[in-house]
Amino acid sequence: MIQSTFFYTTAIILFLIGLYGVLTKRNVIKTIITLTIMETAVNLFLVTIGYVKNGTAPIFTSTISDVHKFVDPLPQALVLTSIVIGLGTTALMLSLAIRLYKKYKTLNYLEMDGEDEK
Amino acid sequence: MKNTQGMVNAFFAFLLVVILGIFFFNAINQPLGNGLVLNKDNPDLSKRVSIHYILKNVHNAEDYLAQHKSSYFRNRDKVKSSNLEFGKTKNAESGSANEVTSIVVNYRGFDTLGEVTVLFISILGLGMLLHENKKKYWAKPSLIVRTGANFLFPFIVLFGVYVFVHGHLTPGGGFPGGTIIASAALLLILGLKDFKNKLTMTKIIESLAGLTFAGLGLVGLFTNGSFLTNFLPSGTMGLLVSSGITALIYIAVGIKVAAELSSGIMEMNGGGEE
Amino acid sequence: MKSNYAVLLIAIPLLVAFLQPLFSLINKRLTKWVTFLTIGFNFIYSLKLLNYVMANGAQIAIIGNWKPPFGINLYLSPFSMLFATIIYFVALIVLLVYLIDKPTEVDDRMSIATLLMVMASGAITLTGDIFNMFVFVEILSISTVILISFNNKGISFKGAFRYIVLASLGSSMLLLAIGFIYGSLGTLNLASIAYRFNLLNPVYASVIVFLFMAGIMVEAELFPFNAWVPEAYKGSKSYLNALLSGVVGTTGIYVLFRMFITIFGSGQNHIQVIGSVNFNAVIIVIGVLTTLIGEFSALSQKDIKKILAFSSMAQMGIIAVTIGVANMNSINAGIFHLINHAFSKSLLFIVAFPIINIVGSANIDKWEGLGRKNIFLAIAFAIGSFGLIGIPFFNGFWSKMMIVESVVSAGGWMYLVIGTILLSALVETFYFFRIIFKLFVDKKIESTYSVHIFIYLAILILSIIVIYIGIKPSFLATYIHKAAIDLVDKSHYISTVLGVIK
Amino acid sequence: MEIIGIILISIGVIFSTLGALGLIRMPDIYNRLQTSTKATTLGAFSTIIGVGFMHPAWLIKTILIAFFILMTAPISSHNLGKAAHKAGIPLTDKTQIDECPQKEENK
Repeated sequence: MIQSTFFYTTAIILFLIGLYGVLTKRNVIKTIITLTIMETAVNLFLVTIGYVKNGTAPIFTSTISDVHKFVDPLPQALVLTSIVIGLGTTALMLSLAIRLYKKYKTLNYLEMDGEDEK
Repeated sequence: MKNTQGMVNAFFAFLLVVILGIFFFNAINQPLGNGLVLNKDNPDLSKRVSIHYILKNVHNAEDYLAQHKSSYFRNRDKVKSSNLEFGKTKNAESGSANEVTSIVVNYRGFDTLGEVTVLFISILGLGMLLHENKKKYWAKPSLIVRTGANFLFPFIVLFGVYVFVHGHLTPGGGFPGGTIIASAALLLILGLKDFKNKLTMTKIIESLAGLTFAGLGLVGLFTNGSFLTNFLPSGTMGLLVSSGITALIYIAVGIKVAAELSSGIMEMNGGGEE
Repeated sequence: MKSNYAVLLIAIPLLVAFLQPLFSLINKRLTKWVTFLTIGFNFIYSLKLLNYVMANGAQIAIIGNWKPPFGINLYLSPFSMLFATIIYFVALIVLLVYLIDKPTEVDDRMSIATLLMVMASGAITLTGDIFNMFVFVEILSISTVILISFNNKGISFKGAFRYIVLASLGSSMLLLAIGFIYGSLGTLNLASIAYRFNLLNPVYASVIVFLFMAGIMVEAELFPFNAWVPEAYKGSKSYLNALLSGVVGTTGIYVLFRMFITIFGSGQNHIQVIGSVNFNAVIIVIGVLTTLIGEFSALSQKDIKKILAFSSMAQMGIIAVTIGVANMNSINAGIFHLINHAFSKSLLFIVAFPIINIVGSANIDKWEGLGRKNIFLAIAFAIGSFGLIGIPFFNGFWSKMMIVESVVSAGGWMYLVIGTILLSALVETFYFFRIIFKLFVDKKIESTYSVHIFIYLAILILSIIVIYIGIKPSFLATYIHKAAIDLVDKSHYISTVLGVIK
Repeated sequence: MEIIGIILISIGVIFSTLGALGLIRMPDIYNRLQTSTKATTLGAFSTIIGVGFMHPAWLIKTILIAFFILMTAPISSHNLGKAAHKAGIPLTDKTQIDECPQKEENK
């Protein structure tokens, strides 16, 4: 049986993988990917906080109205917000990557130099 | 030499990550004491604010708290029974059958205003960064794509509208619905032979939708004395016309997200208009 | 009920920002003016609210008619309103310069970003809900990225990219901290977190505090997370750097103050951050490291923007030390120094803008002889740097004195910290006087750039404030004293927010 | 009804499996596209219809879903193939004839 401890562990391991990637990778696109991994990990963590074993989605329908089986809806609302925020940040990061590539013709962060020092 | 430095970096990063991992796992497996527990499979919702969102009895809980200040949101006797019934209960606070929508738009509607702003500003930044980009990336579509796009476009828009209009009843809502409509816009760009960017139109629609959201909030402020108050009757839970401004706000959010994401796509498709 | 209208400080800028695309269809320059007027409204309204809360004590504004801890509320207190007012004021002055800067093609987008950035900073200081704070931190960081990349140079994009990577790293950590908090305490309201925080297991609590601190340190320009500072400041326009330092940095430090002392700390006179780690010591060490790195990096720079950037990093470090020392005097001093820094640093950045245009370079070696060309700018630069260094009878003097005094009273190993602060003042004196001496060298500069009256106006206002605080520090003392009391009084915070249910 | 449903679902499962197998076995992107499209169209199509037969109340909805799968999946794989061809991704060595000229006019 899958326990929520399993989800917590997965979330934290994913978070740490993302952190390791951010610390070591110097490629713009790879950095963006690792940051996305971190975001996903945090979302997983948040959803797990509201997890109820054998629970149902927190929506009343004509057949379901047992509130005791509902999973916690608040973390889901938080995740909804954080997904949208993550989308915005990723879009912005990718457009910055496009501009950086056009300017320096490389995606390696360390090789970007030669800026006019005005 | 450079390689060695990379190795050293990787080693220190690994060390840091391992230390942090031990730190986190240790914290998660700690007994927290005083009845506070990180959720293990079955959270005690009576210790969280969300139980009152689920039961839609926040105002009762506020009264309860006023009497028992030391024990907040442990409204146990109310937790046991729920008299909410789909299609029958009238005027239950936020009144929407979808609890997540209740929270996103009604109980914590201010966050959603901020969230819409985040999307707004990031699309704005995308447009600013790709401003000089006048190149059209997509090739001209073939006959099959064109026919398919023409056929599917109305269905996709219909589905998107359905998703955000029923946001207070079914899964989904403004954000997914808006995204579906934006995908229809993408299909048009891919499928039409001479698609013209309609950035001005999307800008106007977006502004008006944003105005609706913030304006509904301000109406609540000036009539009921607090921002984003539900000033309409919330109706019978489970009907299409119910839950007061929650439904209206989700429609506005849907239109706004659709316009925003479409303008983002058009911005990438060569920016300015001809 | 009247206090509920404080939400207009956030709602009106948002409404205007959503309408800005329509204004830009009429005329792109119109958007600048609309932004200016909106921030002006915010400033006047927040000044009014500041006086109101000074007279009547802290208030809360309820949103959506849901009382805390269920709904989101704004907390209006002397401390939060004071900083909201200062943020709006600095932004207003900077916008005065932005109005007359030469028009570009992306001005409409830029004005929206500026408006939203200032709105978000104000909202962060006002909000009483941790997730709401997270959302506004995100708005702040995304609009800051737009602000940095506005200059459209390679280095701007590099700085912006570095900033957004660190900011999204920070925001992931912030969100993880929020997850830990909600998972155990079951609430997102700050007062309710403060009420229950010391029930937590110390190990668990220290993870929360660690993640939260790491998340907000990007905005506060503190040591491991401030790699974005030099490139972002170099890449951005000079007067916009005043926003980076005076608004973003101030907001970051504000959040640290509020969270570490009121929410996570354990109240009343002796404030300590709880948890298994002594976070007071941690933050002092971080502050000292930031100061040393900032000052010594500034010493070796030739570019004025980078010098000022590193100097602002160093000042943030000094203020962080006062959070760690955490006695009543040091909090007073920290708040005072944060205000002084916002004014002096904005003045310096704004003065640097016309000087760079006159001289044609940001390199301080080419600034020789500016005093002959334009004595007003040279004097204003001198005033700003005297204020920052802490020459007697300028504003920084009093706050630095107070900081040293408070650290001395803490005793123990804090003498090392005093040494750092004094050393940093010495280094600062050295590199600022190097620039000032250059300004008054007798040399002729050829330039046709004429300084607009609005720039003179902005410089004049800020210089007068810097001198006035220096001559009469008691002018701010009542505000700061009340703000510090508000910051320290945890039980008052809790009872104001949660006791509203009567 | 149930038996029809089970038969349809089995067909769907077989096609999906074959599609997945083809994705690994096929030599170049065009062949892979062709197998995977079969998996998504016929595989998903018959599974969905089978489910509809097993729960007759859902039949209309499942037919609608199947209809849209049938409408979209071939078009998207067609476009993917065209894009790959335009981007100049090479065909496998065993190709006999390339009927799509490199520079074609889109009419």
